[in-house]
Amino acid sequence: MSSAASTIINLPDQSTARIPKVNFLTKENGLLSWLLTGDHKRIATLYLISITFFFFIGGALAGLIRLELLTPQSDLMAADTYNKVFTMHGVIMVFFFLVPSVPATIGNFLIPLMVGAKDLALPKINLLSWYLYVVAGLMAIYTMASGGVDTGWTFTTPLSTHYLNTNVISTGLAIFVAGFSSIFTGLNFIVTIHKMRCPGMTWFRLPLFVWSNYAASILMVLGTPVLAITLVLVVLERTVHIGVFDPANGGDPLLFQHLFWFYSHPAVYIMILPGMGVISEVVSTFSRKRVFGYTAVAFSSVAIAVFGFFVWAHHMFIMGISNYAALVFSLLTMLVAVPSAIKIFNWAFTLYKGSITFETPMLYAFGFMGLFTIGGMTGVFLGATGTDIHLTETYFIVAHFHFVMVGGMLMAFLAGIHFWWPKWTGRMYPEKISQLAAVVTFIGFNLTFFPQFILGTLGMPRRYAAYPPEFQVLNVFSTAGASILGVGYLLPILYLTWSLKYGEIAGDNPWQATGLEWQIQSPPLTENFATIPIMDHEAYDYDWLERQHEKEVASVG
Amino acid sequence: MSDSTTTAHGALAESHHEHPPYQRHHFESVEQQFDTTNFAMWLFLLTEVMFFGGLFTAYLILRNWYYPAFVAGSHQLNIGWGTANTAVLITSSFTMAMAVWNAEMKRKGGLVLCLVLTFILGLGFLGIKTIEYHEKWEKHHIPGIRYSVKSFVNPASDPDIAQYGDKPLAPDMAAKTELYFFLYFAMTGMHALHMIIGIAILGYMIYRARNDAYTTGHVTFVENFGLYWHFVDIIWIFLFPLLYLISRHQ
Amino acid sequence: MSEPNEHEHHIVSPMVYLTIVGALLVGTAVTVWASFIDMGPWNPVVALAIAVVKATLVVLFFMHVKYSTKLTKLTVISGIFVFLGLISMTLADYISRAWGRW
Amino acid sequence: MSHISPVLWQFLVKWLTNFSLFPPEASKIAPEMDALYFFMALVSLVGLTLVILLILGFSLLYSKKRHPVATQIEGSTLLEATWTIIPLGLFLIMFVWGALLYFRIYTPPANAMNIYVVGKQWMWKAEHPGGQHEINSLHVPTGRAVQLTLISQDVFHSFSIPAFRVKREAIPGRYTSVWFEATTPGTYHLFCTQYCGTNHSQMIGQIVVMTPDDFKQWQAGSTSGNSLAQNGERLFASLSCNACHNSRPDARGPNLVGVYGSKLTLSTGQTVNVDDGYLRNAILNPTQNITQGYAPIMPTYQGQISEEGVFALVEYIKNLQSDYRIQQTLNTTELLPEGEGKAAPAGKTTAAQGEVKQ
Repeated sequence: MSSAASTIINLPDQSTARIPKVNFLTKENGLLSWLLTGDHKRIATLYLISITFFFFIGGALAGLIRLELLTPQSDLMAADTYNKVFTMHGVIMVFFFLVPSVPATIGNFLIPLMVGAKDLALPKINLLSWYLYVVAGLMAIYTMASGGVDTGWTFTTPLSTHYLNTNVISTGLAIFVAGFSSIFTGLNFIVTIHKMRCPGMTWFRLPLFVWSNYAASILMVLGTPVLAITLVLVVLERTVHIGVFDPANGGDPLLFQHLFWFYSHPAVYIMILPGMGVISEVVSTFSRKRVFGYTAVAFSSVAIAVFGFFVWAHHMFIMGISNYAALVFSLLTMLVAVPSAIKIFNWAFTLYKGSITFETPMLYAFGFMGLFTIGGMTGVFLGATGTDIHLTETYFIVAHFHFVMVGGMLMAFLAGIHFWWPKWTGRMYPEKISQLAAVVTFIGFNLTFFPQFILGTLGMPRRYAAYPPEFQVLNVFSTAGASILGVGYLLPILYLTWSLKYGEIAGDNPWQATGLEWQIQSPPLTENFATIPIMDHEAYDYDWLERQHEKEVASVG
Repeated sequence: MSDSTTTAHGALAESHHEHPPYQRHHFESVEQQFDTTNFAMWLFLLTEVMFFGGLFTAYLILRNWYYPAFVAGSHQLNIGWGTANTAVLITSSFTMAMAVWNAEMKRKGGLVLCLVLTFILGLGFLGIKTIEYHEKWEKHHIPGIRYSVKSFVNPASDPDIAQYGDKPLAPDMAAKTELYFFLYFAMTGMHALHMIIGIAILGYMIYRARNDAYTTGHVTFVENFGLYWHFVDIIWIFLFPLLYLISRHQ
Repeated sequence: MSEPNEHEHHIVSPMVYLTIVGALLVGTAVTVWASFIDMGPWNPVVALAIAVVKATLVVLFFMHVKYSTKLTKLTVISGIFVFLGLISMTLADYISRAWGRW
Repeated sequence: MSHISPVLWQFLVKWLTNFSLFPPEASKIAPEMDALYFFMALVSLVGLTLVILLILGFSLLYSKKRHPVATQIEGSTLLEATWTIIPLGLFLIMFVWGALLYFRIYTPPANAMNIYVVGKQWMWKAEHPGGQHEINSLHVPTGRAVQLTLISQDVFHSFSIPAFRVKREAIPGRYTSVWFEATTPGTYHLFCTQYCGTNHSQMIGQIVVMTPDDFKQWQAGSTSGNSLAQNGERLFASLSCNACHNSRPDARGPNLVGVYGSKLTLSTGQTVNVDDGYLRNAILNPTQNITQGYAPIMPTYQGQISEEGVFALVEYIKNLQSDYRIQQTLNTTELLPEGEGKAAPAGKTTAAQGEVKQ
């Protein structure tokens, strides 16, 4: 093969290869076998379908936002419609896409495989968590269908409690339910990682994907309930017209901010940490090298989780928290930025003296590293108290978190989906077009969101349906970029669906990766491993993989 | 492996020779199953701690701001009922602990007895709570729905608090008692909700225990439910002094 | 400290439970009694201290943490840590606001 | 700027501003904010370039074609330490620098001119001490420190002037403040940046920076005749505050002369600094703010005075240097008929002066 030098893809002979007859997809048939399944891989599939659905709803809303902002006047839709659109975009993308995206789909699929277990520790709870997600999603759709909500995804009191008459209660309850879905997922992961590891699987032999999901799960389990109670208090306050957040009756709206951000800041790490895990796996596999500084990367995840709890008030620097508190929270914010920098450099140095190939997941991973660097550094702009004053609540912050969430998390999600697609479905996606999609996404993304940094610096406030005309040029760039980005996201859904039937047979280990999940058939058996594996080597041990191959060749010969 | 023709069940049977019927297939051993669910229960309790954490934070801040209103509001609570309820709940925790012990010792009769006692004590707690809530309704102390500051601006009109000799609160401070009662109902209400859920599960457990479900060595469910029940007890241990016992002297 | 074996299930004797429930009831009585004594700013401190002791007894004995694995202990401690983090860091903002400007 | 050559700085900022890529610098703090901003931008750029160079360089050097077999490397403590300590050091510099800036922006100098601003859905109302009243615009002179005391009468708003690089939330129930010193005359954007409901994007206005002379002229041309303190005085009299707060020996309330800026011991034993925020609290939530030695008899004025009225009272109390004025109000109260007092909250009569922007 001429391309052998530039790729590590190693597929079985297509003329003889078959998808294994017995696998988790085919074991049982019928809708009921899916709806009542306890199999983590099937639940992950259910999750994948449902979050994709919500991603495209959220994406459509994003498209509407960008269209409206094409012109300075609010001409495509009225201001209140625009407010509802960006609120629903935020709610859906944050709670129904980003939070469950990597953990509930890829994490759900992989964590038992990676730790060498037959399933997550609590399969029924896992299924329950999907049902909670669906119920919450239906409530969110009901909210949209019955008039929407226009609080912004941050539910600032007293606006949300006393000044709006849209569907705040149903949205609040939807997020409450979605929160429990996420708690149960996180709880399941922690328990599985602690208690279900196969013999020989010590903590420092775990793939880094497991570490980062572990860290994110801690945040889910301990952070989400605070959001839940906060939303309960908001709903109560709306119902009985008195509550602890209402300044007119002696309550304190800043208390709402404290409680809300106590979850919603760690939520950012819930979203990004699992993505970082994906990047570790991908970068290692496509450079044929152990992740540089494994321990440092593992501990940086945990450090992010621990520090991540105590930085929330940096969302409130200009709201009148005490100067002293601002100082402490700003300092802690600077500290939490360091582990992210550590990770970036470790990934970069994983490439050093590797043997690098550039398949689609790796392209997405490169995109992640560049965009996340920008997103992370601009986070420091906002974490420093002084510059925060000028930049917060403008498009700068919008650009910042889209760089982290879309440029970071979504890139990682796509990297992960492409990377594990052959394991999941047993088939390869078309490589060339997917590489094209990765590049299109990268270009579209930068064109969409980079101008927003400049807009923010100029002072354009976020959540404006209409804006002063001098900001139009940059907004046009942004909208143009958004349309390219839209194409970049539509392509994968097309060719991935296509590949379900027509893709090449992937075989067990098309990437020559070392993880336990790659040593079994694709798609895996319902119980994952015919016999529980015994882990006798480090994670990312490519020499071990080499020896395995030699053994196989020897035994066949 | 990809050419494996063994059915899933075949592979399964190979790895588990024999195991008790309550062991779920993906666990290697009963011990692992017990450890796992036990740990999961603890994690769930952590989320509960944080859930109440938000309420406690709100409570502490407002109590510091509106201390006189919180004192006056607290005096409205019946300390007798409150203490009785604390005793009831602690006793129920004890009977629950004994239930776990009975399950471990495989004594079916003792287990059912203890569970029934716990069930009754839990209902007793809720009964007392209902009496207290009803009292609040009668006295117009339901925030937002049925509220009057009469007892606070004119304490002489309220014989229940005569013993404390409260001075009248100024109207602006008296209005803040509504926040106290909001927190009172939010916190005790949330606690009561946990009790109701617990009692429902207890009912199910009594039914199962009578069918020998927990006295054959499989104590996990009883044990984990015990953790939940004790946790609810702990919340009350904090709610009681925080809500009932603010400055009872004077 | 001797670490109990992970798979050895410790069974607490009913006498221990009985002692604990006695202590808890006494604690309840003490806390009610203490609330009627004027101790100035110490009243809430005493009330909370008693509550903490009671809660600790429940956690250690009724919930078997004293006989549990390190993992369970660590779980309890981390929960308390984050709980206190939420409360103390929020309160820190409120308290330091009164210190005025820099 | 002292950090880099002023010529270069001017060139950079002017150039960027001309291309609408950077907001104009119209306040004293703006160049300092920008210095930190560009420092951060520079660090980010260096960092990003480094990451890109590493990725590109390694990709070229160690692609599978050139380097078919990977060399396994465990890691390097030295390198880990390097990329822990250097970012940490840089972040700490940014933290300290940022904090210094933060404290400057949020700590108004003592001699600042105080303008009161009320945010409501969806407009900004400004009250000048001279009695000038504006809606959705703010006139300020150059070369003079201006402090804004902000409050919202409904939801969270945020008062943002990008050209000055300052922003502060106006929140209900509490005063916040921010200050700036304008340097360049002109008209600049005023935005509400905290999402506040349907017409959030219409809650905009303009900041008109004038030379001191022009500003004096504007002041003279826009005043309603009464200063804010005078409005406060009328309100003080009409609400009968003077019935208790006077200097008579049998007065039931504390004397307010010179109380502003003093340290006060409350009946709870707490000591508080009497500032604008305290005065507002004492008017609206008197029971929590009883001066030691006085009975808690003051009624609350919550719901009876508008935020502008409270501003007028605060301004009046601030300026009380002798009790002569209070004595005067006692006389006027006796002359006023009962009902009239209520109808004269400050600001109501002067609304016409505000320059309403569409």
